Amino acid sequence: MSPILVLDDVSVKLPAGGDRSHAMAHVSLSLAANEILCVVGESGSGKSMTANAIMRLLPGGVTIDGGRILFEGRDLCGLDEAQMRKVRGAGIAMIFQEPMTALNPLRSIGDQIGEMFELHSDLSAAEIKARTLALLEEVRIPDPALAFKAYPHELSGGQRQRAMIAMALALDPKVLIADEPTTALDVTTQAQILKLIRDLQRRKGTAVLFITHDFGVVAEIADRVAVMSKGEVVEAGETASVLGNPQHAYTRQLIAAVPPLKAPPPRALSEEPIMTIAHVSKTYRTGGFLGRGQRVTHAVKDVSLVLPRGATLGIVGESGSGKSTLARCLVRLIDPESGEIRLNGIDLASLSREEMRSATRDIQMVFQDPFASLNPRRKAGEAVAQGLIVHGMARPEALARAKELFGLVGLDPAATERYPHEFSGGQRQRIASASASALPARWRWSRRYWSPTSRSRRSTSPCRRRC
Amino acid sequence: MRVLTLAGRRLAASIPTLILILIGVFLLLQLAPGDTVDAMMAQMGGGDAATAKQLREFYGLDLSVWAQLGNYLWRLVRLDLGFSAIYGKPVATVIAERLPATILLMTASLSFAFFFGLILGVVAARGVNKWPDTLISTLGLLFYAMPTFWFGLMAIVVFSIYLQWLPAGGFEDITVSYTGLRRTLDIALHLVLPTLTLGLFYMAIYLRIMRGSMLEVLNLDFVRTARSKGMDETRVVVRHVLRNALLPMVTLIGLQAGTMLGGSVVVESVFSLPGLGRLAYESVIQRDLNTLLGIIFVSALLVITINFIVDLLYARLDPRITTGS
Amino acid sequence: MDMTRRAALMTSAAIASSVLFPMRSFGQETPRKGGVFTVHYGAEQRQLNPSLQASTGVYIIGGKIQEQLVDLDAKGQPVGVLAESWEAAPDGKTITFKLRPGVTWHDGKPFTSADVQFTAMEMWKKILNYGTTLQLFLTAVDTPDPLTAVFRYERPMPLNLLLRALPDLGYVSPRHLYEGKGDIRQNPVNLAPVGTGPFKFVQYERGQHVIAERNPNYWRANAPYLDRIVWRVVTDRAAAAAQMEAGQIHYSPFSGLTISDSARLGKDPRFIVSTKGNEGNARTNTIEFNFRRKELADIRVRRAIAHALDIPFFIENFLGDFAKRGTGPVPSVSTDFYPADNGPQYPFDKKLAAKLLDEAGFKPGAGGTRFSLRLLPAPWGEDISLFSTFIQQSLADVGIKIEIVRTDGGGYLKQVYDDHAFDLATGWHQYRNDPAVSTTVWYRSGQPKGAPWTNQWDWTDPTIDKIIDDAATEVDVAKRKALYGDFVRRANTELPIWTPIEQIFLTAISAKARNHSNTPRWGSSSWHDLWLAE
Amino acid sequence: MDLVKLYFRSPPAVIGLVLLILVLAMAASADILYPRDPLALAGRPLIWPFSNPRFLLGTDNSGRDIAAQIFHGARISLLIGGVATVISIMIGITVGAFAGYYGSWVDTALMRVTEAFQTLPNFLLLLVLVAVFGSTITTVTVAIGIVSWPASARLTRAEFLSLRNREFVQAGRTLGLKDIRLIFGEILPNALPPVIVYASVVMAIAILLESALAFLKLSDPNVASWGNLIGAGRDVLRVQWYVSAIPGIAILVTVLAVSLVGQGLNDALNPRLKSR
Repeated sequence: MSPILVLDDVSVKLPAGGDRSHAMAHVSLSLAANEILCVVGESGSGKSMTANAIMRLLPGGVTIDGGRILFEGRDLCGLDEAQMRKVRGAGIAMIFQEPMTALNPLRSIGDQIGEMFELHSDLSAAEIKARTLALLEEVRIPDPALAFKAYPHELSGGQRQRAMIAMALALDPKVLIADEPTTALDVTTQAQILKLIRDLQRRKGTAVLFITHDFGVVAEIADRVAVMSKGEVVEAGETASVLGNPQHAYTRQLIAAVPPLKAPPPRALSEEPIMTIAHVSKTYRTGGFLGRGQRVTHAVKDVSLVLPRGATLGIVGESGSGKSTLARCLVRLIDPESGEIRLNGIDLASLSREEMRSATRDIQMVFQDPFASLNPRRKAGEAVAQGLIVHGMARPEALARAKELFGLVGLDPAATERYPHEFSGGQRQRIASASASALPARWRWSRRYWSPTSRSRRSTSPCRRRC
Repeated sequence: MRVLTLAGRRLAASIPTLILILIGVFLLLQLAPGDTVDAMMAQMGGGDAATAKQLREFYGLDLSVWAQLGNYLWRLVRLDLGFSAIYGKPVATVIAERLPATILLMTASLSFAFFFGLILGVVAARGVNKWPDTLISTLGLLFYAMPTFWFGLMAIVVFSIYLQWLPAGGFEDITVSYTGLRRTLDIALHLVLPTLTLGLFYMAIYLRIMRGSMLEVLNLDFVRTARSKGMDETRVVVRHVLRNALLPMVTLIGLQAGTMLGGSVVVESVFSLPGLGRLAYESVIQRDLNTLLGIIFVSALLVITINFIVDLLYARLDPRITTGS
Repeated sequence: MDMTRRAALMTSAAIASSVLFPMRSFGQETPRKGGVFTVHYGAEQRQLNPSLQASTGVYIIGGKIQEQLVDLDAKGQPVGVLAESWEAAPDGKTITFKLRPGVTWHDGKPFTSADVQFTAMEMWKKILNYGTTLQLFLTAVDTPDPLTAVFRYERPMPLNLLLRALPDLGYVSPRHLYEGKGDIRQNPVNLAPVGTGPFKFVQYERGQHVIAERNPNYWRANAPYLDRIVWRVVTDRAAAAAQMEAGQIHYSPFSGLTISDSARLGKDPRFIVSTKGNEGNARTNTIEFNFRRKELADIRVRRAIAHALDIPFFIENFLGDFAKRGTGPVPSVSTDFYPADNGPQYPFDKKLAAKLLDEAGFKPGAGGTRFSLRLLPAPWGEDISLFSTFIQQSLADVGIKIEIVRTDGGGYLKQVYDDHAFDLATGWHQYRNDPAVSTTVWYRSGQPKGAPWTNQWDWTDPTIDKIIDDAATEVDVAKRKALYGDFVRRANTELPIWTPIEQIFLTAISAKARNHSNTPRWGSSSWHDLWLAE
Repeated sequence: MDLVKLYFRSPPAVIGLVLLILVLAMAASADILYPRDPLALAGRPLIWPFSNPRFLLGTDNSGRDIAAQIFHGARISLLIGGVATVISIMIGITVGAFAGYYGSWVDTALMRVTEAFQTLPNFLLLLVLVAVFGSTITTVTVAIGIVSWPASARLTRAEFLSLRNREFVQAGRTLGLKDIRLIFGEILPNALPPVIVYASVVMAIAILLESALAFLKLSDPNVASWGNLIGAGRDVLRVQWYVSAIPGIAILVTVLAVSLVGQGLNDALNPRLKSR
């Protein structure tokens, strides 16, 4: 089959002052009909810029300065704005990463999908409504009639992504560009959306350019794959061959970073429990007026767990499963209604605010989002020393201890003077754990600290080895 | 209708605010030197101690502060705003006489400011950093920085004396009695300059808010989706951006209703308009507590109603409110 | 436009020189009937009935609707209005007025002596400011017949004092609309006055305008000429001047415009700006000393302060030629009582002022300041605020630091005349044709606390008290005038108050007006002969 | 710091800064250029500008040198604007912080008070405060401060509402920091930038309010503020219009400068908006 979309030696120049001169350097890709090409790479590798370049929706100051983008033989770079608009939506359609914000909150789903027909066809309103309902049916949204009238905020993330797909496929475009459509979804919904895209692609024979950073997705959906790094295509080919024996060192490094799903070798655990959680439960009551019409959600229902000394207990669950609420209950950020949290003999749940404050020496928390867990206005060293200062250590001594800890977590001790925004995501995670481990805590609770930025950083985090 | 309960709850919540204001101002004005009888004698140019004592008893000023406050609140509960010392008439009638001028002035200035603020804001946002943006923004800043009374007086000098296009002041021309349309036209003519004077300051604010809000919305994801659907820029703005950008503008109306009445004190005195603003200023000078509190009560109701309407408008614009996110 | 202020004011002064004003020969112009006369109404009053409130703000409207027993003619002598003739008993305790027949109220009821009796006993004696003191010793008003009213006094009432006071304090109200209708002050007729005058009340739109129309059955033959008078409420002076120039207002009374606007309109042929017609409303700018401050209790300090002010410079450069040098509590326009010798005057002499202050023991301390005083200017009148700044500037040169404390109307009266919380105060003393009416109370001791414009300076002078009391009941005209001469000289020697500037109200009126400013209190009179040329 | 670089990229911000420095220079050099008391009687009243070498900008209707009053007035108006802004921002931050951080009944109570101040026309409250406490410079400044805090309170509350559940605040809580330290140590530094930018708006309004008060002859007469000069000029507006015009322009330039600087800071702080 002749390729329907060809990128021939395309380069995209960034405005002056960026961290590198070109977002894309001499990129050549080809996409045939009825085929899914995955473009994979870390953030900043230029994969999203490729999508924007094809659609000619580059942000201000960014320009294509070389190469051709052929769609059905026509070079899109040469088209004027009016001609390009005809291609967008009808010829090449696009779906985006954040379903939450990708739809106009003030207009109904049916209205926004219908707009595709208003733009590119002269169907009557009734016909448009029928076609939209059919599309919603096709993407298997529960109760299409209700979804038609609903507003974006009334649908779940998955349903909204389905609506986006329906919108994209409204005019049976030749090419569908999917820019990390499943990254922000939780695992089960992610699988459903991938399956949906796979089925629709087979049935309609659309060519799909799928952009992701997750090799799991590549393995599941891609026919061919192209690996990008710093704006260049380092390797491309059949999925099996690229995953089987990656040629380029960078590809090998990326594949190695995917954590295997098998359990680590069992270690001898001590019998004596450091912490026991018995029948903890927490319910949220929101809204309602004088008890009427309240919405009650049982976030944590009668949870009992035991944590042996020196062991790591992993708690897995989807968002909304109550795992964060349980964590916050343990450090008394939230007060549970019932249940005991016994930490070497003391029931934390019954402590007063003052007593809890001194008990914080024995229990610490590291948070999920490295960007948000450090106060941007406070030097990194101070953030680590804070816990010590609060518990009575003199400031200079605390700062010295902080320098020591920086060395321990593999950071340059002099970095204590720098501000959080000068560190990468991974480094910040180390600072957070250093701050948590500053106090001689016997037990550390670290909630799923797998960061969305890049999978390769995660495996080297020190915390896994020591606690 | 969920939005009615929401707006209704807000209305109920504003009752304690209103009581808080009234009691606060009542006690505050007790501390002012001199009372309404002193002010009356100042205006009369004379008066002996005996008449002063008589008048004080008549106006109930000889009671203790708390007794006076108690009387006032007890009457307020029965919606009786009391008696105006300046005009010897019930406060309600005095305010009713002055209300039309103020409402006309405020609605005219508010709609002028909102309408032109919106249009200029959109034009500035579309041509950001190009000459229309800088021109409009600087013009906006100029009107924002200019003291309103100064602009008013200069406008009189230019438009009514030098060019003789517009009347120099007053609410309508009473030397000759018009009726019906002719009278409304005459009043409109009298309100042109005051509306401009009061409106331009607020137009500058709406202009800046609209420009900022447009720029903010243009950066959101769903605008990128809209463009990827093959829409031209105008349709993107009209069908998607404008409605979202209007939300902060609508809330602003609610917030500014109060300050606008404050602004009208100066404008009404420059253009000798018989409005609540000037009446409030006179009642402070004349220490006429009943009238002042009556005006505050009415202007608070005005502001609350405007906020009530703004809530309804906001709910119509943003479905997230009614369906309860 | 390089006209210096002084030159500008000089030319307007030529027009405004009150005495030599060549009245245009109106003889041969036949009065035009009809037309609407619009008046600038600056400060809204609480009510409009002149028998309840004696102030220019009420006369400007009420004076056209209600009439008084006696008014002043062109030469300032009393002339009968509702009273045709009058005579006083030799002992001065009985004064009989013969009333004008055939006069009716606007609602058609006849005007009789019963109205005069009710108004005198219930309004002048009990409510009217200054009327209460004037009629203090009035015991009864007998009405032997509908056209005769006999005033009976406990102590002698000098006829010329009463005749001088009645133009201001002699307005008559309709008895049938007030008697038995509850508290006179709250009677709605006060806001829709009914009188016998040339114009009938039509409408009062609060904050906007008052309208009165021709009284068809007015007792003077074929009068008034005007169809309608409209008073427009304009509180901002600059806006009022603008409306006059835009032709929306014909007449601005009682110095309603700013000094510079008055000077400018004076040079405009469309307008006449003069003090003519206001001789009945003379006033003096005052500086009141609070004797509770030990510095001011010392006569040398008070005299030093007087010498430190260059009054001619201030009048010439700040007030224009509408004001002149004041010589004492009785202004020069009061031909009946102005004494030939006014006693000590205090010409500008900075060195003498400094010497007096040194003598009094107040040497200049650090930074040249001897002591500091709080000056409270009255909040009405542009001239008062200019004068207070001038006082601050001039006294700073002799080492007295002045802090000006700005208040509003009510606050001023309370702090000066009730709380006595002032060191210096400056405002207006209104002279009402006779010293006994509103002038001597500034000096007579024993005034009740809180009574405005009376002696609250904590200063008692038995000599001046005696002179004042004698003059008040002296029936002989010549003796009374001599007594007031002593009063003026004593006042200027002791200087509890200094009256350095004498001013008359200023009138700005359209040149199309005829028969205007033809009596000493024209602004307040009934305008029965006023008309507008084309 | 890239903030400075970003700030200087926009021409209006630079113009604003230049104007502001000019006004500050005027305020600073007032004593050197015009040592005499600006309120002193300098010459005959109402001399036209540029007509008399001794008085560059002429004299007002009290015979005072207008140029001296403009220079000394710069100091007073900036002082009034500045102090009133500090007062209103202080009150605004405290109210906004506690309302935003604690929420529940504390928030409702404080918001009722804020609403009360916002429902009541602020110029009216200003009139009452001046009528009650007299019109010395201190009462006028404090009154303007008291009247204009609600807006900054709302702004601070909004910032606190979004920041209080941020993870670095929860991290602070788990480390045992007391509420007060969390509010002022952790959250406030992050909430300040938009409030500081808003301070320029408050200052502009404060200067305009003072001039409106002076227009109604309610400002402090012992002080050479621009507002007083406009108030005095009002009586001679039709002929000697320059007495009001000159201070009017001075106020215009200062408020323009303050607003441009505020806008420049705002754009520099969230560059995304500007570079779109």
